[in-house]
Amino acid sequence: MVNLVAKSPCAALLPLSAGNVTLTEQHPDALTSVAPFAEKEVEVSASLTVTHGVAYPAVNHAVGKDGARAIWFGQGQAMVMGGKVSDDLVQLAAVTDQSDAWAVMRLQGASSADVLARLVPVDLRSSVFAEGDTVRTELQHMMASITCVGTDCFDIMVMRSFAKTAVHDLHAAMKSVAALSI
Amino acid sequence: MRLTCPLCGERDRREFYYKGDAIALNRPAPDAGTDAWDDYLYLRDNPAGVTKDLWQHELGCSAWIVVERNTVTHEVLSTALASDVKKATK
Amino acid sequence: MRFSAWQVLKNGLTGNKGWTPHWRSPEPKKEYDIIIIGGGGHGLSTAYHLAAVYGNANVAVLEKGYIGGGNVGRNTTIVRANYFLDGNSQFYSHSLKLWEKMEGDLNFNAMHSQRGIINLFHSDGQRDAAARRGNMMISQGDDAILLDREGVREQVPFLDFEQTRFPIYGGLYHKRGGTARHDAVAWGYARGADQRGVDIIQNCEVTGIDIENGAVTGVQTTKGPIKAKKVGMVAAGRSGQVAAMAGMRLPIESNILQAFVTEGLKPCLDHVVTYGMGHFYISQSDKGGLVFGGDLDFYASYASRGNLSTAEHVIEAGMALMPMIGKAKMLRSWGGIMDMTPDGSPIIDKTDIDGLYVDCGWNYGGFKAVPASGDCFAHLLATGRPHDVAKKFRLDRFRTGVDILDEEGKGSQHNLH
Amino acid sequence: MRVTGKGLINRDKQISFSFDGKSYNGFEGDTIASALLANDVRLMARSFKYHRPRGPLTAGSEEPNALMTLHSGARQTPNVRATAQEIFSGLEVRSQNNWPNLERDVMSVNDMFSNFLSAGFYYKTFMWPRAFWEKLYEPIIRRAAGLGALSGLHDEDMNEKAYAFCDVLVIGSGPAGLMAALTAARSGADVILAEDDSRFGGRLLSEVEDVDGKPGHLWVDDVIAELSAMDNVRLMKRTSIVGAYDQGTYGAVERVSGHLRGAHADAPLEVFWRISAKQSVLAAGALERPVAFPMNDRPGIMTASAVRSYLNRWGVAPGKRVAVFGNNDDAHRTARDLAAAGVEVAALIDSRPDSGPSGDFPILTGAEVIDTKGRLGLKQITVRTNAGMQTISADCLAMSGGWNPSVHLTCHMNGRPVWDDKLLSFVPKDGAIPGMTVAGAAQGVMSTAGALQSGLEAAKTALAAVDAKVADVTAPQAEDAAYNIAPLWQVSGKGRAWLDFQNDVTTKDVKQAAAENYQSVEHMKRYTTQGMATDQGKNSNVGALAVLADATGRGIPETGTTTFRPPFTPVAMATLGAGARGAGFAPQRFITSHDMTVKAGAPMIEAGLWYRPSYYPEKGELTWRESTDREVNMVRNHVGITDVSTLGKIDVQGPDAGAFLDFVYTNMFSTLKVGRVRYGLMLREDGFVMDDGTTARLGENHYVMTTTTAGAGEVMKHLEFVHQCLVPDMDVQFISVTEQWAQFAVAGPKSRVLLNRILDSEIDNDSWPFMACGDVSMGGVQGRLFRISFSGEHAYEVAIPSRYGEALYAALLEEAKALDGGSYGMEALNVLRIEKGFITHSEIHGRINAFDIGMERMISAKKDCIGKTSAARPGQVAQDRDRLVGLKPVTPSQKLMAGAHFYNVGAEATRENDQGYITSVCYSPTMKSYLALGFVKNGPNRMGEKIRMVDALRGVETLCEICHPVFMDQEGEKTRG
Repeated sequence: MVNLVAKSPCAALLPLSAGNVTLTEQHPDALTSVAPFAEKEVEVSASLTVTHGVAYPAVNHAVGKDGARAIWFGQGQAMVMGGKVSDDLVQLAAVTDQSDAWAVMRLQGASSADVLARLVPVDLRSSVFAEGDTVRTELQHMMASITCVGTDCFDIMVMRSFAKTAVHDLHAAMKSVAALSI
Repeated sequence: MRLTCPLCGERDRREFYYKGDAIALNRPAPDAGTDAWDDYLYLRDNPAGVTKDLWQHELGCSAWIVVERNTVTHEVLSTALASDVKKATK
Repeated sequence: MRFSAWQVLKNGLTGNKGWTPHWRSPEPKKEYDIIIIGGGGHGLSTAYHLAAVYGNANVAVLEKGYIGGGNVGRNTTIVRANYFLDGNSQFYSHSLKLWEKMEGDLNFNAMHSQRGIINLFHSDGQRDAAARRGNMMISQGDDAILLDREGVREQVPFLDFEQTRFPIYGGLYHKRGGTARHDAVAWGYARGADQRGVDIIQNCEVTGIDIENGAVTGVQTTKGPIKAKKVGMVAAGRSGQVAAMAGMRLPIESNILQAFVTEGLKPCLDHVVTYGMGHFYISQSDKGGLVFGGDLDFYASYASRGNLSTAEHVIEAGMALMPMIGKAKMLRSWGGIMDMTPDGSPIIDKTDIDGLYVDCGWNYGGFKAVPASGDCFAHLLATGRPHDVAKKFRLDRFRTGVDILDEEGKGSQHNLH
Repeated sequence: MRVTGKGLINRDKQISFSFDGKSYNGFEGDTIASALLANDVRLMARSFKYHRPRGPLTAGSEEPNALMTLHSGARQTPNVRATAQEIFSGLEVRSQNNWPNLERDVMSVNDMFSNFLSAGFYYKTFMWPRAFWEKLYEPIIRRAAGLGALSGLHDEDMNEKAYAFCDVLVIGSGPAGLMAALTAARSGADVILAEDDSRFGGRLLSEVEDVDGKPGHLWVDDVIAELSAMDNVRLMKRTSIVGAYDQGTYGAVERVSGHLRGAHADAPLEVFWRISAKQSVLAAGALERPVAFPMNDRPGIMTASAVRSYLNRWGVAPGKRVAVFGNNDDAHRTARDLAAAGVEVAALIDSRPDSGPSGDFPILTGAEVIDTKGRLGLKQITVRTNAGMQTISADCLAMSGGWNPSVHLTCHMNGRPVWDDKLLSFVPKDGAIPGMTVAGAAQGVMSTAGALQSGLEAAKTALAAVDAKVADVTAPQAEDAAYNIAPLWQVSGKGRAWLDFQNDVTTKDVKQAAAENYQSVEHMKRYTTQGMATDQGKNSNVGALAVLADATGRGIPETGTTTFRPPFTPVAMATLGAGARGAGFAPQRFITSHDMTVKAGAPMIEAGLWYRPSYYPEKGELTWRESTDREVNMVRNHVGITDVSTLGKIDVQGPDAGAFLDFVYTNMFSTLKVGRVRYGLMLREDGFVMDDGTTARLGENHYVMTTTTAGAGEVMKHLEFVHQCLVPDMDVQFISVTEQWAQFAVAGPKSRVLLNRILDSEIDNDSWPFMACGDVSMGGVQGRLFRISFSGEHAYEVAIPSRYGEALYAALLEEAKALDGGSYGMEALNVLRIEKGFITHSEIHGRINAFDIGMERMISAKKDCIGKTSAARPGQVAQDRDRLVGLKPVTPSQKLMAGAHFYNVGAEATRENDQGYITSVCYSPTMKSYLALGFVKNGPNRMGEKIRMVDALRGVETLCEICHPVFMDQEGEKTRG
């Protein structure tokens, strides 16, 4: 039998740090896109509560914690991070394995919002974007999902093939913010 | 320019894709005839003033949005999900 | 007054007190043979050609503001004949030939400068498309040279050949392409038309088009009604509003195209360079400013001003291609209102209303067309028949699907160009 | 000359810099201009057209004269305002637009011929003979044009962009701005205070006056200290707000390290900010205008406010004997400040007849300056008084023509300012920028007390708009003098009177333009170049307008005004284009096999944002053709693998998935059996082909669609449009799975053999016939297998979750090599598909419909679909359209060229005779011939006909035969085998 070795999207790229900010790769057990079929959102939510202990997230919100989190991921779509969803969910929603489709990075540190302000056209300062808030937006022309998962702590998702560019851009912003705070 | 996505809230224009006049919602029947299709696809009121057009929050939630706005002042009067607008016109 | 070095010398010696108006400011007559709605480049060129070529000077140009205040005075001044489709190719070829003799005809120096245009390409596929275009240009009798990467480097060595995101494979070099002083084109045609008897009436807005029994009889204006046997609508950017006065809808949406200029700099760029991957084109004016532009703002607008994200994108493309311009400072930006047609090509045609004609839909390419558009529209107005080189610019081509002129291959739906 | 005891500079920190190779000293806080003036250097530049000697006119970023070049090599920066650039140790500054040097500039000969270079002279000459324009006249004109020079080298400095958000953006930090910021901040609003200057305070830094009982600049320090301690305030100095855009978007340039020596290597030179503000307060102050009197342009002549700035802020007397000329009370204030500082005031010349005594210096009322002398710097002025002429020696003249409120930003959204007859200037139109309130001098409020109060009120307006409670704030005590001004637009006399100093536009030019009927203000501007210099007319437009109004017998309001457009102050291209150098222009996308492929030596080529291998050179192969031929033969005879992960893959799920696909594809998908794949053609609504690809049915309600690499984004958008806007009731969902799966084509007669060495359970032709699909397992990992072919060979595409992409590629490659196979690149892929007549975006290039590519029968008659109606328009089904054919040279070794056109044999190669063109060419090692796909008029009905291919660009002409586009295995036996 052929032996296939897995490689994560940011392998050999992360971790990095500059100033008070660090960038690391996250390795959730699974990423599952759940897009409820017509009028099935309540039932989908019930199913997720059973498997992941989280409800289907409201618009612009993420629920849960590391290990089991459901992130609103756009119109009619949630990204479930963590273990596998129920097999029965396919009756209620378009269920798509996205475990390999996204690079998940964590940006953490006092100046992390300043770093993101160089790349993201949305206000992510803690006064307006707190734990449990999420946005679909762009990160330097790349589609991104950004979730606040704690104080000065963000999970950033870009599509896997963009990982190298995203890491490069984030690192450049981290270095510049660090240089300016000297 | 900033547009308010009914889902994501106010966002910079750079996140949106523009399609054009919201007449695009009103696709004629295949047998509606040449005039109807010419009106639908090509001829435009092109108003200098309030218009409704279609945008997609491409780099956001992917929702298609009907934007009511003024082409002279760029004032945005309202936004709504295109799917809601379409369902309501049926 | 005929302009010459002698006149400049004579007036210089006498305190420049002898200069006279370049055109009159007459009150409108009660009636004209032909009324041109719109005193932009195309309208003035039409009037000039009617008087100078087609023998009809009983013509008025009605301009709601000041002449040349629209797109002819707000563009990146590029003049070229490098089209690929049958229908466009012969028209722009004709236009370039008219450019080449314009200054002599008009006795007005529009500073038409054939400094050469290089259209860069960035892949094998783009090279093939460029070759297809270049071969068409040659078969039309125009000039084209296919440069490889080193050929491009010889002409414009300061481009980023090493690191740029989309490498330069080569370029299509059109030596007779170039630039001109945009305002001077409007003024030159205005002066030429005026000298031949055309009335140019500024601050005269058309408020209505009079139609009786399916035929045009004149127009209503802020200076009163004026009768006319024929009316030509040449109001790029406002074509839809003017046509609406005649109860017509056009296949046009108005979009903003921004243009930019930097502070004056010593000569550093001899050609016009266009960067397809980045939607960016640039040249240096005789005053020293780098004049550049990019893609549309991409939404219906009459605001004559641009969007910041588009401006940023244009300049990012410039920096990607030509990093030597980094220390130049952008001085001014402005936005013109473009008549955008579904296929990106213009319309010169009669309408369903007798005596009412339309010249519109120049998209973002109207400047270079000013001479031929005027000639062809004048031909149509004077004879009722389309000029040979403008036969395919039909108003009903989207309806019939015949000779759709999608030069860029982006489609023939609105907002794809 | 430095004045002891004056100025806000740090006299403890001396800084040495050089100007035109000569070393000078200044202090921390100096600009180049203040430091040079302190060293008694007045001559700093030459004007644009006449190369007139010039010194600074102003003390701010609006400076039209004192433009200089900083640095050398790649950092060379032209057109830097000496009046705004801070000095730092080692700064290297050069004058520009002169030769051989600033003092003796040969081009100043233009000045002697100025009568022949009047407004618009170039439109009237240089036309004969025609060919001389490009060859002679234009090069001369061009060489003379421009101010500074670029280095011609790549700009390697780092710049950056960023976003900021606030409730209230305060623009300007003079009394009005500070008061507005303080009020908003104390009220709890989220505030950004942006100041163009290197120091907060605006005119309070340049005037001698008290605020709240203490010197103005100390009050500024107190306010800034309070603001900087607040979390809800962001202070941004050295930050110019350069543009006002829709919905409260502002562009801003922050100068981060250009004033520093040895800034941190990671620190950007400048940051371009996009600020989104719910409300803004424009407190940008006002600019003093010069007076158009004869010979008003000599070094040493500057605005009175500039003289006070140099004196009070920088402790510099711009002359030893200073005269002051004005039409308003600021002239008096200037003379008083100078006298109080111990600078000799030669005379105060007030154009008003009735202004009283002012201080201990001579005052001439009802008087005007009508001439000046001094070739490289002012030496003497001539004054016309009621009593007659008087010459006065002076080396500096402060002129005050009144103040122009800084309305510029209010014009950025087409708002035209309105004329105020009392202020004799334009003031902003109310509501010109939605959400912006104008305060202080920018609104025409000229006293300090008035500005403070106005700033407070503006903040209240802004706070009310964002529903914030207003804290109890009162404006401090300050100067509250009335602003007295009398009209003085031009002074008659013999010499030229400059309006636009940089562009050398004089009152005569404006009058001449009017005489030539360039009477619209826009015509005058464009004809004379008035207001088109680097200050965008900030210093000159109002004066020029007044002169034009006078020349045309109209009032100023009737004459109108030109508008100000973004940017407020010129912005470096590198700043606006920050981040776009090199790879930064667009994100890069990498396939999982990228690293291995690069290691194998394959040149990578761009495919949209992706990179794909071109070919895999092996030892001894000298050209890409050799490698490609080998790879083609390898696939045809053995097996090849290539990464096809870049193709778009879209998961389509839901009860209506089949019906939806029927609507977006021309052909039927609801009838496709589970476990089967079908080729689909997708049209735009205009009837032209948008994209093509295969779609597999994985389950009853589950399909996966493939798109071309280039079309992936567009197709996704299209599906979402069709669903949300046309058929929202259809219960269907789309998710891109392009990134989830790494996918590899395995093609060639040995493809199944190879796969069976990888798959956990073997497949055969029965279990996996042509166009079958389904799940497979590889090394215990679940993947997908599709039996499809883009090469005409027995072939598959195998997909695996991306984390295993590289590993699977390595495994496939190893097994392929064992079977005499290997990797093949895009070049070989292209040959394989041309031999088989498969189309790509080279063929479906946007102008092509289904009929043109012979696929009209794929438009199902049984149902409606997007584009169906348009595709049936009469012009779209005409026989003589350019239609897809194959082409082969009559002599196989003769070259075909992509981009060549066709002409009938015997016909001339002219546009009128054009018969079509080639879209794709390859050399086929299989057929031992060049092959091409192309479009020929009525092509399918001309099979076997000979036709001339002409590539005039590259001088190639080949006689071809029109043939079927499928060159080999038309029955598809190999594919099915």
